[in-house]
Amino acid sequence: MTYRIVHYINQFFAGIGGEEKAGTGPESKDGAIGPGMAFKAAFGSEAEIVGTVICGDGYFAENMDGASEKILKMISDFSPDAVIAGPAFNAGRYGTACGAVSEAVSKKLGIPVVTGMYPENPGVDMYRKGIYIVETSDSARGIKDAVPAMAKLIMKLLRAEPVGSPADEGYIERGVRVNCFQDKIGAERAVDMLVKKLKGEEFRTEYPMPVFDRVAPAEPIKDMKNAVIALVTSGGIVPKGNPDHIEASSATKYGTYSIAGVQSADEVAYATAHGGYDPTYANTDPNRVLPIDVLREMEKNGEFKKLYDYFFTTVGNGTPVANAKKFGTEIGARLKKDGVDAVILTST
Amino acid sequence: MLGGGVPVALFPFFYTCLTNNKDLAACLDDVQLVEGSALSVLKKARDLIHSGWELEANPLYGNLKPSQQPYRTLVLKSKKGETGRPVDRFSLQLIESAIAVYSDCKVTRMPGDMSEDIDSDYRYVDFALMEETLKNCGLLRKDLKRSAGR
Amino acid sequence: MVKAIEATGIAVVHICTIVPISQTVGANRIVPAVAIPHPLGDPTKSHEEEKMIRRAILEKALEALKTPITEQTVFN
Amino acid sequence: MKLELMKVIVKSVSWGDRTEILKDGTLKVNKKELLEHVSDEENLKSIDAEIALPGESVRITPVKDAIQPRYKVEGGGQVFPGMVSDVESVGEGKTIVLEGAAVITCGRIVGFQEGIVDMSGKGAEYTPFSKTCNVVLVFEPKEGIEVYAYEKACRLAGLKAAMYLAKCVHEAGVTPDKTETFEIPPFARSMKEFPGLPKVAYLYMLQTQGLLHDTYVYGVDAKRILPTIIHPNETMDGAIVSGNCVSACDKNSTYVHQNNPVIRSLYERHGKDINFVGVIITNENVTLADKRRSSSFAVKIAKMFGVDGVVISEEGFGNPDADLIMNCRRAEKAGVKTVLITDEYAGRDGASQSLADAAQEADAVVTAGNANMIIDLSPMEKVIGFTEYVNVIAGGFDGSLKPDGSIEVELQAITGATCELGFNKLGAETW
Repeated sequence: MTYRIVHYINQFFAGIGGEEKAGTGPESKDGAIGPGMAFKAAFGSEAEIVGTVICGDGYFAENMDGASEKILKMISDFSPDAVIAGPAFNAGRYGTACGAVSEAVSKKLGIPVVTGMYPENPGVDMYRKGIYIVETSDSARGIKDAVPAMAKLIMKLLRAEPVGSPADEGYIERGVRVNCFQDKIGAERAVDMLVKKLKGEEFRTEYPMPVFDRVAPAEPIKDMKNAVIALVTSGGIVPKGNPDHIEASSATKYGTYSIAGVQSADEVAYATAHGGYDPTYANTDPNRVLPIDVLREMEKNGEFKKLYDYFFTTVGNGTPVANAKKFGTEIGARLKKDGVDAVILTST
Repeated sequence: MLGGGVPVALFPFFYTCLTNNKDLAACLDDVQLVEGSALSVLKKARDLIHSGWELEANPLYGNLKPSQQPYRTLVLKSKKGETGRPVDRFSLQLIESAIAVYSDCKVTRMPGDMSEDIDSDYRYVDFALMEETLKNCGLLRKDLKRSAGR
Repeated sequence: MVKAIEATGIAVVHICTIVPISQTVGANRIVPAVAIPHPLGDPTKSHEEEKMIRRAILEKALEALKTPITEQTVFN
Repeated sequence: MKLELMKVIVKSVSWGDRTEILKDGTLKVNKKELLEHVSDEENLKSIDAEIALPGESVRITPVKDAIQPRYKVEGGGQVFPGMVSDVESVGEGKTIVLEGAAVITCGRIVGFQEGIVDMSGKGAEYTPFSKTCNVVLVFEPKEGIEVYAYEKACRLAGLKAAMYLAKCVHEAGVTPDKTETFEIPPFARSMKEFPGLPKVAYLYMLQTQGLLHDTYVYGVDAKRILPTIIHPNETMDGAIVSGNCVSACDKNSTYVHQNNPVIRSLYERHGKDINFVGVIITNENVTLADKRRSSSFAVKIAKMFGVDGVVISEEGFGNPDADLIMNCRRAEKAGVKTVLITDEYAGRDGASQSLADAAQEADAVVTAGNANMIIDLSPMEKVIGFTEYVNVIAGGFDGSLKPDGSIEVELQAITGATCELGFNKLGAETW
């Protein structure tokens, strides 16, 4: 039989336009477009690209939930057997979109999906755990290698054949531990490793500790008196009534709320949405978590110039790392754009 | 907050025990019997830690999977004569990561889920693993006798 | 979240109760807080005393933001 | 100290009139005499013995311990000191080893006990004891006996049987097939030997959580010891004995203590790449204070040795992960480079965090595999032991019993599958 495949691409690869057209909303076309032609060639008669779903990167980034839903609907309308997204190479927003669409396809449609990205694409860290992301070069010049690798992997998944190691199949590590027999027994491997470590030679740990990846410390604030400071919390303080329904744990969203003119996070207007601790203390005086009262005083004293007009809030309790990272990236981008100099982040 | 705890003359601590193991609870002087799963015991311990108690022993088992052993017993201590103590960060970190491990399990085995002969063995082993600690803390009133005849 | 914000180049100070967790999530400037249910307050104290505690922590936080560092630093 | 292991290669086992080794490598065992020798009427209602050979369609369960038959013919003390022999120190002289043979003890100490040894099929690939010719002792306890007394009775019977077999073979007259010599000089000399080579010790963690999780050193319950120094040769004479019945895949059986592969590997590199100066044993207790005391003390001994590096091996999982990481951290902080051996509990899908603790300093880790991996064990023609565990499996929590009689279980149920002494070739990779 011929498998039905839907291809997801952005406005650029669809030939609609570059950055100026990034606001293009989701649309759906029959058959293959752009890089889809290369996939078509790679699939031969085994699979067919029945449709292409397109969305502008800017549109997707600004309307993630809504866009994702629309795109998913367009994809499922083709009743596909599998989906391929991208490849996105090193395009950050495109990568994030491909990752998000792929994850949604995998979770909600339950059919095989493969995308492709350059390892440093931010979409990789956000989505690698749940989906297969084929490693590509950093620019569209790498399409020649990316297409056959992605096509091969999606065909394997469609045929329900066992998928091999990342090195064998060309996908980026998903962080899944798989047992395998080595050439030597563990004790010999350990002594080999120790000898190398003592000699200062290179060695490879068999179990990398959970990622302690670091971000270099940002430059300090040289002129605090002229600094704009933003307040962020993972302690779940929200306007009373929790208008955005931030979850009490394992949060999937964060809230952005204006505090322009607010002098204190008082118990009348604010409360906690956090489900991980006794909420009494935070509810009696939300300033204990979101210290607006004292920050306003300090602002008045001129200790710093201005408290940024919005605060960002989520619940840190049990929130998946990928979500937290996504929140941080989005919050950071907005603060950067608005010229914020520093962030005070409070956690319980 | 828990009021009691057994004063031990030689040590400046009160000790208390949280468990969902009824056999063990029957052998102790100061104990809070928790209804529910091992995870409930951990969460109850977290409450105590927030009010100033410290863990005496590591909250995870050695060699028994959280999804396997329905029982859990924890010993906590509190310094005598101190109120409003700051939260012990190390205990809190341990209990939070233990809660994370337990919450990660796809299966939660409740007391009584297994047949009685298996369940009673789990209760016995839970007891046995804490026996030494309970003795040292002066909490143990009597030994649990368990027959292996089967 | 801390890391992702700092990745944009904006300095972040993390006020948190469990320092080891903050270290694990990769915060660079860390200021320890009071306790989990009330990181920047203490319900056993009067309102004014509480605000003093809160102010002390926030002043330390501003100090941390002004301090050049090369690695993870806890400002005690 | 110098120890010669006189190895007699055992290629098969069968019952006979006399316990001896035949020229073709068959170990003949007088079953009646063996059973009389290990009988314990006070604690055990019955003991039976069976033979299980590599390749046979046989399943042994629930396995408690595996022991290699050894007997000292020269030098102080006798094998398994403090357990079935006097407390005199061992590790010098000559010891007979029945290589390729094992005594397997099989008894249901607690109802949920796992421990499967399959002599053929898929499961056989994972357990070291599918490759040994096994004399299996099957126990039933006396009515009303306490669990700890039952565990002890099984433990001692297994050790007695192993010593009996080697002793009989020796007394029947035997020429060893090969002799291996192990020697490390006294500290005063060893510290000066091989200038230019890094000094290395082995930090050997013993499971000591409590009943059914214990390890004994010269008969002393290791949870009551302060970390101490032991000569590597002492382990070869059975100075360390397992009383551990829980977590089949990563409990260290007495057999692997006797044949500790870390010690063997360090000996192999001794004088070539490293100067192997000794072994430090430490425990894995439950209280936080005990953990800190032992870790601090063990690393202090390493510092007193002035070693450049240590291999650290774990036993079990869960809270012992905290000991492993603490030992690593403290050693690295003291300037002693570490390599750790552990196994993983990453979930059936391999996506969960493998260890309960972590540290940046732990940058050199060897893994013995993910114990949560699912394996299908095909039905066997014969089962030695008790099938209760299989019934627990049928409860659907730990695995499942399929209609064709095969069992789907986690690797954890297989004896020695993810041995954290690094006994096997199994490892794990990130995919």
